[in-house]
Amino acid sequence: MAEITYLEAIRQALFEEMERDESVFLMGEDIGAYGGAFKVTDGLLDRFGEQRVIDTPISEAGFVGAAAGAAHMGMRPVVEMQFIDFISCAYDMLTNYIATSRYRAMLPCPLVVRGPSGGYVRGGPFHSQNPEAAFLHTPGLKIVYPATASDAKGLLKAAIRDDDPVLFFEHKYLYRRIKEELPEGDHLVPIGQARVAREGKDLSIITYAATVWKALEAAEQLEKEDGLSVEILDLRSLLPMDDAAIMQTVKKTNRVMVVHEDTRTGGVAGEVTARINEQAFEWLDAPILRVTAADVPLPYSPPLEDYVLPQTADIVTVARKLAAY
Amino acid sequence: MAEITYLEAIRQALFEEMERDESVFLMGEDIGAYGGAFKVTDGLLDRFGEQRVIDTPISEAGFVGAAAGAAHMGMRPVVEMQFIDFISCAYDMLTNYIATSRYRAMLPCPLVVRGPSGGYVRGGPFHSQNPEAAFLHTPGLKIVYPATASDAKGLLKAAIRDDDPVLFFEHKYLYRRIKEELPEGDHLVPIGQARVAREGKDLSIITYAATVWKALEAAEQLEKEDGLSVEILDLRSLLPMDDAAIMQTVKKTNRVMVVHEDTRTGGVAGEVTARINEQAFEWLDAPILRVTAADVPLPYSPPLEDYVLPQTADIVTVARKLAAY
Amino acid sequence: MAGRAGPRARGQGPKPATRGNASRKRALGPRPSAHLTRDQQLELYYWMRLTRSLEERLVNLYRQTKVVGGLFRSLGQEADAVGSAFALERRDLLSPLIRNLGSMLVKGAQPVEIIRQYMAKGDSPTRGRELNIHYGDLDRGFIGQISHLGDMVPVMTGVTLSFKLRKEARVGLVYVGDGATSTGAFHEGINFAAVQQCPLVVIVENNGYAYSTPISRQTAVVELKDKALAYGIPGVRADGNDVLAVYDVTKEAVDRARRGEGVTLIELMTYRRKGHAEHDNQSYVPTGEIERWERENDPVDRYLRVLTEELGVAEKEIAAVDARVINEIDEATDAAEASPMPDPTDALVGIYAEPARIEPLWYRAGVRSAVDAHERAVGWGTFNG
Amino acid sequence: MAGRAGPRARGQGPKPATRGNASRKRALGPRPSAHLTRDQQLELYYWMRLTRSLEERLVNLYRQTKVVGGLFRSLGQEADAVGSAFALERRDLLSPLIRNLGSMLVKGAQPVEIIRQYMAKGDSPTRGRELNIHYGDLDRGFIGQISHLGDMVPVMTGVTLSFKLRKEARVGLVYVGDGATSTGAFHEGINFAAVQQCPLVVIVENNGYAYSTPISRQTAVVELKDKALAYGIPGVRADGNDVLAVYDVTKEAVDRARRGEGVTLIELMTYRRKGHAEHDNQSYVPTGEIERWERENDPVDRYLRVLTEELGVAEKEIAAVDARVINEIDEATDAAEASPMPDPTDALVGIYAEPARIEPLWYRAGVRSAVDAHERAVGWGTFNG
Ligand SMILES: Cc1ncc(C[n+]2csc(CCOP(=O)(O)OP(=O)(O)O)c2C)c(N)n1
Ligand SMILES: Cc1ncc(C[n+]2csc(CCOP(=O)(O)OP(=O)(O)O)c2C)c(N)n1
Ligand SMILES: [Mg+2]
Ligand SMILES: [Mg+2]
Repeated sequence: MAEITYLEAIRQALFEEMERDESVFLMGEDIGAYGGAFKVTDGLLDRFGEQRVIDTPISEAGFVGAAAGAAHMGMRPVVEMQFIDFISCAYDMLTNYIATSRYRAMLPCPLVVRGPSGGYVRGGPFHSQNPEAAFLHTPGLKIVYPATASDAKGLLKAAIRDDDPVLFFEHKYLYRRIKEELPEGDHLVPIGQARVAREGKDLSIITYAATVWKALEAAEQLEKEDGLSVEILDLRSLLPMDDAAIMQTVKKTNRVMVVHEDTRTGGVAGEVTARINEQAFEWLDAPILRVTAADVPLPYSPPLEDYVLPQTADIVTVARKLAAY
Repeated sequence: MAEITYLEAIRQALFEEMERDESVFLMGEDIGAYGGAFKVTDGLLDRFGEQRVIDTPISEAGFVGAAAGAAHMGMRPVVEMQFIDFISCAYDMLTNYIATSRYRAMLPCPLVVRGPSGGYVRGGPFHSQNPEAAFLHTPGLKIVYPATASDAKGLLKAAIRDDDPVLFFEHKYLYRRIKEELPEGDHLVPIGQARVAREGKDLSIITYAATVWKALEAAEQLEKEDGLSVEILDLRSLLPMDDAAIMQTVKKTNRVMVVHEDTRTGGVAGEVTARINEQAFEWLDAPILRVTAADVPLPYSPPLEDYVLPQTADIVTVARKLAAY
Repeated sequence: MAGRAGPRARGQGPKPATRGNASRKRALGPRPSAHLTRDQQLELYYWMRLTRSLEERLVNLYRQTKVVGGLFRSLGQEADAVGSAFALERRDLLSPLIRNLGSMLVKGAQPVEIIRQYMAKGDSPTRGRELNIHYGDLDRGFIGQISHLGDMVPVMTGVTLSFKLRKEARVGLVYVGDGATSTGAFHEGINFAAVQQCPLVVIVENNGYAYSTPISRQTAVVELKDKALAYGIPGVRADGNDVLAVYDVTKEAVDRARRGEGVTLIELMTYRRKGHAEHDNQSYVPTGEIERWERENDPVDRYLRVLTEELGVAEKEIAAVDARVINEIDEATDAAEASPMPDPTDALVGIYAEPARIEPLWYRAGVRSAVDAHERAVGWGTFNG
Repeated sequence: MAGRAGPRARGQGPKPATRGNASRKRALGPRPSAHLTRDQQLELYYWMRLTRSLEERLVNLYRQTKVVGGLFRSLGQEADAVGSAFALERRDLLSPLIRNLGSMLVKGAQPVEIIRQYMAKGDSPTRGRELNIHYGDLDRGFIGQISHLGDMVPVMTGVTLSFKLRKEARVGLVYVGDGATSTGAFHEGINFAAVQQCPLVVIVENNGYAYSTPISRQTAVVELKDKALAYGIPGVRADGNDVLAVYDVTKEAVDRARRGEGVTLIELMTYRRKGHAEHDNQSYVPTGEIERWERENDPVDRYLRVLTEELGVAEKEIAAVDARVINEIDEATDAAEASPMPDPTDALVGIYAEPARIEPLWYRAGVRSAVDAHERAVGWGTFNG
C-alpha cells in the first residue's frame, strides 16, 4: 500500500466517514469548489455535492454555532477553520454553548472543529497559532493534536464518531512533509490514549504535534553523541489526557521534559507537570523541565520565528542538563 | 477613616482616576443611568456625564475593540463586562488585536477590562465564571484578581495607569461581604507583586481571589486543631506572576498547596506548579497539591455548586495530608 | 438623549393596534387566525393566563426566598410569546428567551418543571444545573437557551439547516430581544441562514428596553424590522400585544419557511412592564410609561375584550379557564415544593458520553456533600437569564 | 448557484460607470473632484501607477523567492484605494486591508517599507514581526490591520469615538471586503459607531469574491450598500474603478462625518483580477470574466483616458510620471535588498512597556540565534493577509 501524507490522511478520513455515514457533512470557508486553503477538502464537493460540502460566509461563530444546532438534530458536522487562528472568533460558542450542552441541557453536541495549526512556516502571529491551551480548561470539549499521518487519520475518524465535541488540530508544517503507509481498512485511533513514539530508559520527553519530530531528532543526536536512551511520549490527545501513559514513562525514566510549540506561560506543559507532581512525585529524580516557545506573539521573519520556537538543539541542551542532574 | 467594601473600593478607584485624568472614560452595558448590574458605577454618570460614562449596545467585541481604538489615540478606557462570563465574546479582540498591538505594531493599547467574576453565589454556569486561565497564555495581557478591598482599589488604579492592557477580575462574592479601612491618599498597588496574607512556617497555600478567604478560614482551624502554622500567599497578579514571592514561601515551608476556584485541568495551578518545579524543586519535601473546582461547568443548585467548588474543609483535608507527608 | 429614551419616543405606546392591523392587511385572503376554532381561541387565552398566573406564583415563592437566583417576568408580553408559538406545528422547534415562558408552555413545558427549575430542585429538567427557564426538550420542540445573547440564532440556523438538508418540512423559530440584535452572533447567524434559505423565523421582541438601555442607545434604526434589509430577507412589524395579530404574522412566516422560501424577520412591538429581573426598580423608566401600557395595552385585557365582545365567549367560560389555571398551578407548586434538592455527587455525571461520570477529586472521595454552606449572595438577584 | 457566481451575475461587469454617475449625481452642486487642481489630478494617476508598479515589482521578488510568505495584489482595484484615501486630510486616519496598498501610499507609506515588510527585514516598520502590508503609523494616519477580518471596524469606531469625545474635527475611514461584512465584528462595530454618531466612513470594497467565495454565497442581499439600512445610516454605491467617482463619494461622506453627521457606508464596485493571493489559480472564476474586466474596466486605463481626453494631459507628462515611479521603485528595491534580516533576540523586545525586554528562556541564555533553519514551508503561499 502506498505512503500517504498527513494531509492526505486527513482527507481520507473525511472521505471515508462521509461515505460511511450520510449525517456527516462539512462547513467552512472556501472548502467547496476551491477545496480549502490547503486543499484538504479537495475533491469532496465533486463526490458529495453542495449539500454536504458547504461554503460558508466569513462567520466562524455563525457556522460553528450552526454546527451545534445541526449536531443536536443528529447530524455530524465537521467544520474547518481556514486557519485555526480564527477559532478565537468562535470561542464563546465553543466554550459556553457547545462544551456545556450535554451537561446543562442533556443535549448531545457531536461535532468536529478542525483546521491548520502551528508554526515553523513563517506564517506570522495570526497564521501560526496553537490554541490548545485556551480550550484545555473547558470541560465538555475533547482536544486532539496528531503528529503522524496514521494518527491524523485514525483520530479524525474517531473524532467524527465521538458523541461529544472534538477540537482537531492539524499541524500545517506536517501537512506535506511527512508520509507513511497506513494500516488497511477502517483505521481508528481511540481518543485519550498517548503513544510511545520512541522507547528509552534514561529520560522521557512528553510532547505532541510537530515537536514530536524535533524530539525524535534530538533523541537520535543524544543517542549518538551522549549514548543517552530517550523515551518519547506523544500525547496525541490533550483532553482527556492519558495520565496512565504519562506516569508509566515517568516511573520508567525518572527524568522528564515536557516540550511544546505553544508559548510557555499557561501552556499545556503546566498541566502535565502538575499531574506528574501529584501522581508520581516520588519517582522524580530531577525537576520537570519545559521546552516551549518564548512568551511573545509568534513573529514572522525567519530569524525571529526560529529564535522564538523550540528547536531540536534546545531539547538536546535541556536533555543533557536533565541527564546530568 | 471609615471601612469600605470591596465594591466601594472599586468605585472609588474609578472615581479618583476619572478625577485625576480626563482621558479615563467608561464603557459598558447599563453602567450609566442604572449604575451597572452590581451598581459599581453608580453615581459616576451624574458626576462625569454621558461623554465619559457610555452605555453601550450589547456588543462585547464591539466596545472592547472600540476601547482599543480609543486607547491608541491616548484615551484610557475602562470597560465593564456586565458579567465577566461575557468576556468570551471579546476573546478574539483581546487575544489577537489588543494583546499583540504593542509587539506587532509598536502601538500601545492601555485599557482595562473589568467585571464581576466567580462563584459561590448560585449564579449557574454563565454567571459564575473565572476566565483567568483562558488568558494566562496570552503574552501582552496583564491579569489581576484582587482578594481584598485595599488591593481592589490599589490594583485598579494601577491598572488604569498601566501602559498595557489589563484584565481586572472582581470577585462578586466579595463585593459586599468584606470591608476594611483603606490607606489615605493616592493608594496604588503595583501589578506583579504577590502579598503574604498570613505568615506561617509549616506549609504554604498559594491562591488568589475568593479562595484566599477560604484559605484563611482553613489556616485558623489548622492552627487551633493541629497546631499547624500555615503561610498564605495571595498572588493578586497572575500575569505577570510573582515568581520571587512564590519561591520565597516554598523555600520557607517546603510544602505547597495551590488553591483556586476555577476548574482544575488547565487552570492557573498548573502554571504555578511548573514554575515551582523548575525553580525550587530541591526545596520540595512533598508533592505540590491542587485544591480546585471539579472539571464541570459550574452548576447552579446550592448542593451541586457547593460540591463542585473548593471549600474550606477541602483545604484542611489536603493541608493535613501535606503536613503528614 | 433621556428624552428619546423608552418606546414612547418612537410613537409606540397606546395605539400599536394599528400596526397590528397593518400586518393583518398583509395577509392574502382571510387572516390565518380566521381559521382558528373556538376551542383554539379559548386556548390562546388559557396559555396567556397560565403564563401570567404562573409568574405571579413564582413571585410569591421568590418573596418567600424559595426561588434560588433571579426571577424574570414577561408581564405584558404574554401575547407575543403565546401567539407566535401557537403558529408552530408539533414537529417544529423553537428557541425561547427569558421572556418566552409562554412560548414554552404552548410547546408543552409543564408548570411543575418551571417551578422546580426556579427552586433548583434535583428533579427539575436540568437536575439543578441551570437557572430559571433555561431548559429544553427536543421531543416537545423547544431548546434550552444559554445566557450569552445572540448565540441561539446561529444554533437555530443549524437546526433549520438540518431540516433543509434532510428535506423535512419542519420550521424553526428563534426569539431575540431588541438588545440582542446588536450581537455579532445575531448577525452571523441570520446572514448564514438567509444565504442557505433555511426554514427559520426570527422574532425580534421589541419591548423598549435591554435591561436599562432604551432602543435609542441600542441602535440608530427606528424600526428593528429594517434589520432584515441587511440580509435580503423580508422584515415585518406587528402589534405584539394583539395575540391574533402575532399569530397571523408568525403563521405567514412559518408557512413561507415551510414552503422553502427562507428566513423572515418579525418585529413584535410590546413593552416590558416589569424590570429586567425582579430586583430592578426601573428608576430609568419615564414616569407614567408603565402605567399607560398597563392601562391601555395589556395583552390579556385586550384579548378578553376580543373574546367577549367579538367572539361571543361567555364570562363563565373565562372564569372556568381561570379556575383551571389556578388549580394547575397549585398542584404544580405542591409537587415542586415536595421535590428533593439534587444529590451533590450528581454534579459529576454526564459531562461526556464517555465516561458517563467523572471521578471525584481525590480529597473528596467518599465525601457526600460540601461541608460549608453559603448564605444567599448579596446582589445575586441581578443575575441575568 | 454557480450561475450566480461572480460579479457579472449581479449586472456588474463592463459598465459600472453608470453607477458611478449615479453617485456623482448625488453630489450637491459641482462634484468635489471638480475642485481638484491639475497637479492633484496627476497625483491621482501617480498613486495608482505607483501601486500597480510596486506590486509588479513585488511579484518579481516573489518569483525570486525573496518574498517571505504570500503576496497579495490589488490589480484592478487601485482606483478604489487611491481615490478614497485621497479624500482624507492629513490629520484623518484610515485602516487599510490587504488590497489597500494604494491607500497606504497616499497616506505616506514608503515603497521601501513595503518591500522590507515583504522581505521580512529587520528594519521594516514591524522589524520583521508582521507580514506584508500589516503595519501602520499614526503620525502619517494609517493603522496596522490584523488578519482577523472585521476586527478593524470596532477599532476604528473607538478611534473616531475619541475624535468625537475630544471634539477634534478628524475623520476615520475603515475598509472592509465584501466577505468581511459577514463578520460579527463588522456588525457590532458599525452599530455602535452609528449610535454614537462617530465620524467614521466605512468602505465596503465589493470585488466580487472573498477568496473563492462569490457574493451569492456570502450574503442574500443584492447590493451591499443596503447593509447600511440595518444601522440607520446612509449607504451609497459607486463605481470603484472610476477614481474620480470614488474620490467624490468618499469626500462627501468624509465631509459629512466632519460636520458631525455620523457614519456613512459606501459600497465600491470593483473586481479582484488576481487570485486571493499569488498562489491562487482562480479556477473558480467563470471563464472570460477576468479578461473582460481587464479589457473593459481597468481603472488605470480609464483614468488615463480621462486625463488625456478630458483633462488635456499630454502623453509625455504621463511618461514622466511612469519614469519617476519606476525610478522610485528601483531605489526602494535596492535599499530593501541591502537591508539586514532581524537580530533574533530582538524577538524578546517590546511585548510590554515594562519590562521593555523579557529574559530569554534559561537554556537560550547566551544563544544568539536559533540553531536549525527551516526550509520554505509547503503551502505557505496560501497564508492570508
Ligand atoms: C453577550 C451578552 N452580553 C450581556 C448579557 C447580559 N444581559 C442579559 S439580558 C440583557 C438585556 C437583554 O435585552 P433584550 O435583548 O432587549 O431582551 P429583553 O430582556 O428586553 O427581553 C443583558 C445585557 C448577556 N446575557 N449576554
Ligand atoms: C475572521 C477571519 N476568518 C477567515 C479569514 C481568512 N481569510 C483571509 S482573507 C479572506 C477573504 C476575504 O474576502 P473579502 O473580505 O471580500 O476581502 P478581499 O480579499 O476580497 O479584498 C478570508 C476568508 C480571516 N482572515 N479572518
Ligand atoms: Mg428588550
Ligand atoms: Mg472581496
